[in-house]
Amino acid sequence: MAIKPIAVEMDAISKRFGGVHALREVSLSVCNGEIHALLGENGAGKSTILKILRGVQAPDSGSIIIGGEAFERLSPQLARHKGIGMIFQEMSLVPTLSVAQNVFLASEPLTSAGLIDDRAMEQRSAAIFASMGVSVDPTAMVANLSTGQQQLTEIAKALSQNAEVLVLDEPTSALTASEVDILFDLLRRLRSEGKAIIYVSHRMDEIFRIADHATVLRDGRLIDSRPIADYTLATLIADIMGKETRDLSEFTTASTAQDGIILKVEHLSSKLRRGGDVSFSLRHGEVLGIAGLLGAGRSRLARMLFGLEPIAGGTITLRGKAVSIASAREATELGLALVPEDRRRQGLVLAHSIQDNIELPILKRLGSTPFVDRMKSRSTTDELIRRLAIKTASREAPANSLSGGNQQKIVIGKWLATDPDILIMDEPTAGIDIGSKGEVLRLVRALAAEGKSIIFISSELAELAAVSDRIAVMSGGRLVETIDKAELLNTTGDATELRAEQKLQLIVQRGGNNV
Amino acid sequence: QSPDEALAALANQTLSTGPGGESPVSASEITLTDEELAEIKAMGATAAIVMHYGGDDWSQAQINGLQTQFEAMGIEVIATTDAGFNSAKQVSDIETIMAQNPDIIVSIPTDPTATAAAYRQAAEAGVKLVFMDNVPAGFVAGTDYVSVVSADNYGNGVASAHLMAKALNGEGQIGIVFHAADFFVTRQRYDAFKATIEQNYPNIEIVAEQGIGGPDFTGDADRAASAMMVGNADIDGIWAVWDVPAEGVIAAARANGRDDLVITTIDLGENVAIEMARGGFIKGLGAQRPFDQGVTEAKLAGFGLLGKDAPPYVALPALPVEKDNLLDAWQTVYSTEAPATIRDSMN
Amino acid sequence: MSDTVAVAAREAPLAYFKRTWRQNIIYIGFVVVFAFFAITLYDKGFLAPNNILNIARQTAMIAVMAVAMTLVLSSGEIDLSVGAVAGLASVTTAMAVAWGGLPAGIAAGIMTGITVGLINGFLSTRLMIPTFLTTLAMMGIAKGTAMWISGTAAIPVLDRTYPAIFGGGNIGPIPTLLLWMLVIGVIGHVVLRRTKFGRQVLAVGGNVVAARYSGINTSRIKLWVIVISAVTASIAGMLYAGRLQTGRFQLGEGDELSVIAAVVLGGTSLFGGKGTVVGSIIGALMIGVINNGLILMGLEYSQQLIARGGIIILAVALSQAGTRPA
Amino acid sequence: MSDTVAVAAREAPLAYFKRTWRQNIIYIGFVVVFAFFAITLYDKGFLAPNNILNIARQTAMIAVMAVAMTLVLSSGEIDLSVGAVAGLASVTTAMAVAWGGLPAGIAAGIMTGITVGLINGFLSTRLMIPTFLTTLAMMGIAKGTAMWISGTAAIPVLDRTYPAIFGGGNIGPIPTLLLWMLVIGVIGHVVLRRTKFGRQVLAVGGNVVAARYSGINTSRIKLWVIVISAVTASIAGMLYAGRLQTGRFQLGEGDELSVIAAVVLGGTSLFGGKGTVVGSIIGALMIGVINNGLILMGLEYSQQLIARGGIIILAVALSQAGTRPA
Ligand SMILES: Nc1ncnc2c1ncn2[C@@H]1O[C@H](COP(=O)(O)OP(=O)(O)OP(=O)(O)O)[C@@H](O)[C@H]1O
Ligand SMILES: Nc1ncnc2c1ncn2[C@@H]1O[C@H](COP(=O)(O)OP(=O)(O)OP(=O)(O)O)[C@@H](O)[C@H]1O
Ligand SMILES: [Mg+2]
Ligand SMILES: [Mg+2]
Repeated sequence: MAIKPIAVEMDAISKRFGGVHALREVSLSVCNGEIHALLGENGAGKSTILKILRGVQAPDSGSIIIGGEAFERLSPQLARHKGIGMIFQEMSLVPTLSVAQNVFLASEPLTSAGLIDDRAMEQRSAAIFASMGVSVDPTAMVANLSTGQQQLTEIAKALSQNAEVLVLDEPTSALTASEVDILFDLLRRLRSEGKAIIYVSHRMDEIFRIADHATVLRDGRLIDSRPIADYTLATLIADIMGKETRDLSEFTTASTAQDGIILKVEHLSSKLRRGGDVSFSLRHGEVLGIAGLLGAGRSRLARMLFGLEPIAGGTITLRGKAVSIASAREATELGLALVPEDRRRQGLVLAHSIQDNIELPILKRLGSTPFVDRMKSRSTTDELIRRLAIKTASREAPANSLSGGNQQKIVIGKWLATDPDILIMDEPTAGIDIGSKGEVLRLVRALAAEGKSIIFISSELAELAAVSDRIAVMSGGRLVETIDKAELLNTTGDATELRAEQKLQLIVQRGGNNV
Repeated sequence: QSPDEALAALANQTLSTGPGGESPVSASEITLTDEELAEIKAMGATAAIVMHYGGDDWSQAQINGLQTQFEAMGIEVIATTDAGFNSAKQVSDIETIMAQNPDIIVSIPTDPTATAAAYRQAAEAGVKLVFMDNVPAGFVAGTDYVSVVSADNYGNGVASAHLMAKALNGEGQIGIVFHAADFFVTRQRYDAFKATIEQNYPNIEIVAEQGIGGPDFTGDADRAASAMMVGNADIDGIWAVWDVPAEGVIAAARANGRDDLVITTIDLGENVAIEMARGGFIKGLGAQRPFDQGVTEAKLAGFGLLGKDAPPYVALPALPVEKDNLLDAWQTVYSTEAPATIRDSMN
Repeated sequence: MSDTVAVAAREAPLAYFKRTWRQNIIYIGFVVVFAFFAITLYDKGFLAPNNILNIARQTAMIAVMAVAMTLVLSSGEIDLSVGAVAGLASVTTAMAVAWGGLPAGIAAGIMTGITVGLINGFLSTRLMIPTFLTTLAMMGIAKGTAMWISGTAAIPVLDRTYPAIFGGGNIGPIPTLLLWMLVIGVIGHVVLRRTKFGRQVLAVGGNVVAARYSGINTSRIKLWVIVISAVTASIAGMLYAGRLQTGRFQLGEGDELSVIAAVVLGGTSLFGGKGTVVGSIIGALMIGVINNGLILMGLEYSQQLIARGGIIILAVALSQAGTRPA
Repeated sequence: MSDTVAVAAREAPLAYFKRTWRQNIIYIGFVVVFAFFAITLYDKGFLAPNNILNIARQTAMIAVMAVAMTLVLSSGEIDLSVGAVAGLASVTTAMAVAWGGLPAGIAAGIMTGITVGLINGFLSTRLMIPTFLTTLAMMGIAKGTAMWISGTAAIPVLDRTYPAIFGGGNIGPIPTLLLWMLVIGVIGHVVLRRTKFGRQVLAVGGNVVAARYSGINTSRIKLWVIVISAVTASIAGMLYAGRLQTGRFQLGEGDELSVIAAVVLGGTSLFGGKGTVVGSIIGALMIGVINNGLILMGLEYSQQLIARGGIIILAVALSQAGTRPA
């Protein structure tokens, strides 16, 4: 294809955080009219270099060339002025403002009187969401949005600025296939308009669907940068991980489900959302996957089971006894654990160290005295850091100094440490790299093998299909259908995950439609 | 002239002069005949008490005196306010009270200038004003207000000075803890004490002075006095501008193990009285007669109601108090017997 | 903080009603308190036009400062120096009037605010000292300066026009203080709700990182907010000076608490990101009404204190329930 | 807030030093201030053992309350009623001593704290009223009650042992006040740093939602913290009563600001999640040293106010830079 003009070029960028070399002489150049994938394991330096491009962090050395103009560093204002728009990995919305107000933050439409025109703002953001084919209430306060809705808001925000260079740092980690499709259509359109797009994701299938070019970082070093066509899934993963790693497609599992039913849920519905109706039963050693469109009520179900959302009706029977779970504390005492969906809001005390975060749910077990058994806590922490390959120098590092994926690993580790009978995981693999993802899924299966039961909520159907014994499909707060893994695999002759995945997709969509 | 003679002289003379330089009339001359009383009772008048600050025994005794006498005169007290030394609040209080248009306001201005306008309004609305100790700027006795009753703060300052000198046998080093705000009453005491020491007692040297701002006057005085004792190892006495700070000075003396320190002050609070009774740090103090003062003010308000012309400036002489006359003094000041706490401490 | 607000997106109408009802109950609370006094104190002249105007007069300075404080809290900062600054401004303006008449007085008052504001702002945005500490220190510095230059004495304002403009006089039946309160209130409301600046203030207070990422110059915004607060405080000081025809260091002493109370009472979050100027003014008026009513009731000062606390809690118990951050 | 804390995982020793140096500079700041006075006031007896003990005595109550306030702020709450509660406790304890001797006195003092604490806690955790408002209202209620039951008079403490235990006497050369300060300080430090309760307090303050999701009973934790604060305040009140051999409603008036100042000065965040008891005590001592030094210098009251503000800013300018929750 013809040589496209270069939109931005980053040359030999280095960045250190204290002792951590986040970036070592990394160069990156992105052309107009191309979708450029930036790949790498957790903590590779992706977000850092992109933040530098967006001007919110300053490089220690190196230069940034935009439209032939070279800069030592950019400021957020300058970068914006130069037409760089970005969706940050960590939700960067103002929770106390409305969706519309966030979409147009710092570029509000004004009335003739020079005052902010909130109505115009709401109409225009409504229009944007309509053009994206998603439903988000522009007047809703962001603090009240689900993670997915927040991500859609971020996307709308970035689009509203119609940037020349659009940076998307893991925009889909909380989105389901259908929103991803919508997003991809938008991106293709922008590409055809000659915009330059930088795209970060740990979902390999997405990369091959959308990207033209791929640049791979590892440990803050530039590993390689080539057209996507030069890569196969295997070689790409090898580049990212620095070693041969099996990807999900080889991830076959035999069901470890036993007969004994540990949890039975009947006609469960939430006080905060009418018309819910969830019934299912969970057996020892079973992994129950939960699929659904955005807003299907999956996280809500998780919260209800974990005593975080008031229940309007229905019964929960645990180990044969009917229970009412009024708080997370009661839930934990009953042997439940919830890896929540939103790591920053619900999962972590960001300013506190990894160890402090991991301690929280297990304080009771850290010694019988009122005092915290630091030794025990340390060993637990180190064990988890090792087991989940959390990239950090010390357990004392504050959680918010870690990369997004590594933060997510802390949340998982924090709840693994409680060693629950029933582990509820809400989008546990959001933002963690392909290697660690396999590790997590393997962990889940291992737990199941030990006879633990897992409820696995995920928007990424591939992993869902891979890890689950059964998959429940939710829609509009109701559990509409439960499919056996076996069905998914064996109905057609040769069973490949992709097929299973597609089938699942169809079912989910149908579930969505018959509301 | 020895301290004792000076003190004796004080007992039946008033050193303060009125705002317009009027020479004081003794409170004992303010009386109402039974007819007058009856006449006032018939009026069913209402009164409001507007204080500058309510947080000490003095104000309470003052208010008691007023309430007692007003009751005797069949006058209803419809409001009592406390400005906490804040002129803005006092102005608001006056305005608010005016909504009930009372016939009488008895008050002590936190600040003669700042509050003048508000009092002026009241005066023009026909309210009979009686003041304690001080009058608003530009007010004319007889036309703007009925009269002002002063506790002879100057005299008390003098008394406390002589008492200090007496306790020190006329020589030594002393410190002063004064009120770091331009408030008429406290300023007078300070001036009087200082002047008296400097003029009458050449061998007494004022080695330290420290102002205190409040609101925690006890704590401030404590810090100030402690520093004085540290800074001047052989300081013999400390004067505090009223009894609340004096308690801080006592605490400081105690803490610094200066059992020989002499403290004199003004106002006969219960704590300082106890301390004095015990033969503690407080060797003497100049007492005001807040109860009588209140009674007198109430009577003068009666004068106002009757249109009977009142002396512009009434004063109650200072009352020097030492351990010997403590119990009688208490009787005089509060017109009740001294509480057991004091009596028991006497021996 | 506000991340913790946890409310359903598609919530039931009932739930929605409950929520908003609670947010707005400060107004209801105000009405209730007012009605209560209006009835119990009917014969005591609570409703007398003049008393109503008194309440306005007595509340004006607090309300004026509350408007700016709303911005300050919305931006996630705090200003403890307002009371002392008002006192200082009352002194400087009074001295300047005595020296050079009206214009000098006004200039001096405003300059006081600008100077203090710039110092507070510089210390907080450049040296990164929490505003709690800068403004606390400034509280002492301002009070000390006021005492010092005035020799703790009251400075009379003899000029006739000054009081007429600032807080003294009336225009027709309406006290100028009331006008000041309304004008500044309206300006404040528009600034916070309808201007880019106001929006950025809320953004900074709501999530400073997101604000910076969105290209907002966060420290400039904070600097401005702090300066505005100090200038407004100095205006309040000038109003004190006009009302009392006196400048004195004690004027405004302790107001910072009443002001912040009014603002929080009005429904503004101490943690930033969320503020309502109208609420703040209602909050201030509510405190004013309570003070006024309790005095008219003829309660002793001690009883007034207790009752005020109780009433405030009662009013807020309803108003804040559910809406408070966690 | 915390999004902005940017600390390296594996950082160079230098960087580490720089960071901790800044966090700990309150200590350095304290040393500097102390040294400054030690030199300039050498001849004025600043270093005299007695003066040092005076500073300790005068700071003890603030320091004691600062210990509990550290917990309160760490949990993301605030308590404005401590000063008034101390005053109230000084009155109740003094009255009880007069009535039933030592045991009655102690019981009365502590009960005062527990009652106030439970009220504050209930209003804040059940009715969801922000502690800023509950404790502000309680400030008035406590003061009013103290004035009321004491008739605004001072209640003498004639009992001899009471002062000996509470704040009055010495044990050997050491004032009991100093012991109280140390004991409560050590307990507070251990509770916050080493116990599960302390960890939960910090978690609640750091991110209340995450804390709830982690199975912590957040409102129970807050209730406890609020009660502890009130009880500690009442102990401070008993110390006042012992030291002055008097119960009086003004005791402790205005202390809330000094206490919070000491805590923030010590490096505890007003926004929760981060607290250090030792820092708070140093902060309190620093304020005490400044007050004492400035008086010894013989400055006028007004100049003291100015100087204190200046010194505090100077000390913090270094200490807070970089570490503040922007
Ligand atoms: N504010 C910070 N303070 C200290 N270290 C940081 C900070 N931000 C990033 N780092 C470190 O820089 C490295 C790169 O982080 P970055 O967020 O760029 O990784 P990433 O490639 O985005 O990872 P992920 O895929 O998980 O998002 C990580 O080791 C991280 O710990
Ligand atoms: N702890 C909570 N309590 C009540 N509501 C919450 C809580 N957390 C989030 N919400 C709100 O509930 C609404 C639904 O969000 P949620 O993600 O639970 O929807 P969902 O239907 O479960 O979506 P999904 O099926 O994609 O998980 C959102 O507005 C969200 O902000
Ligand atoms: Mg990242
Ligand atoms: Mg979800």
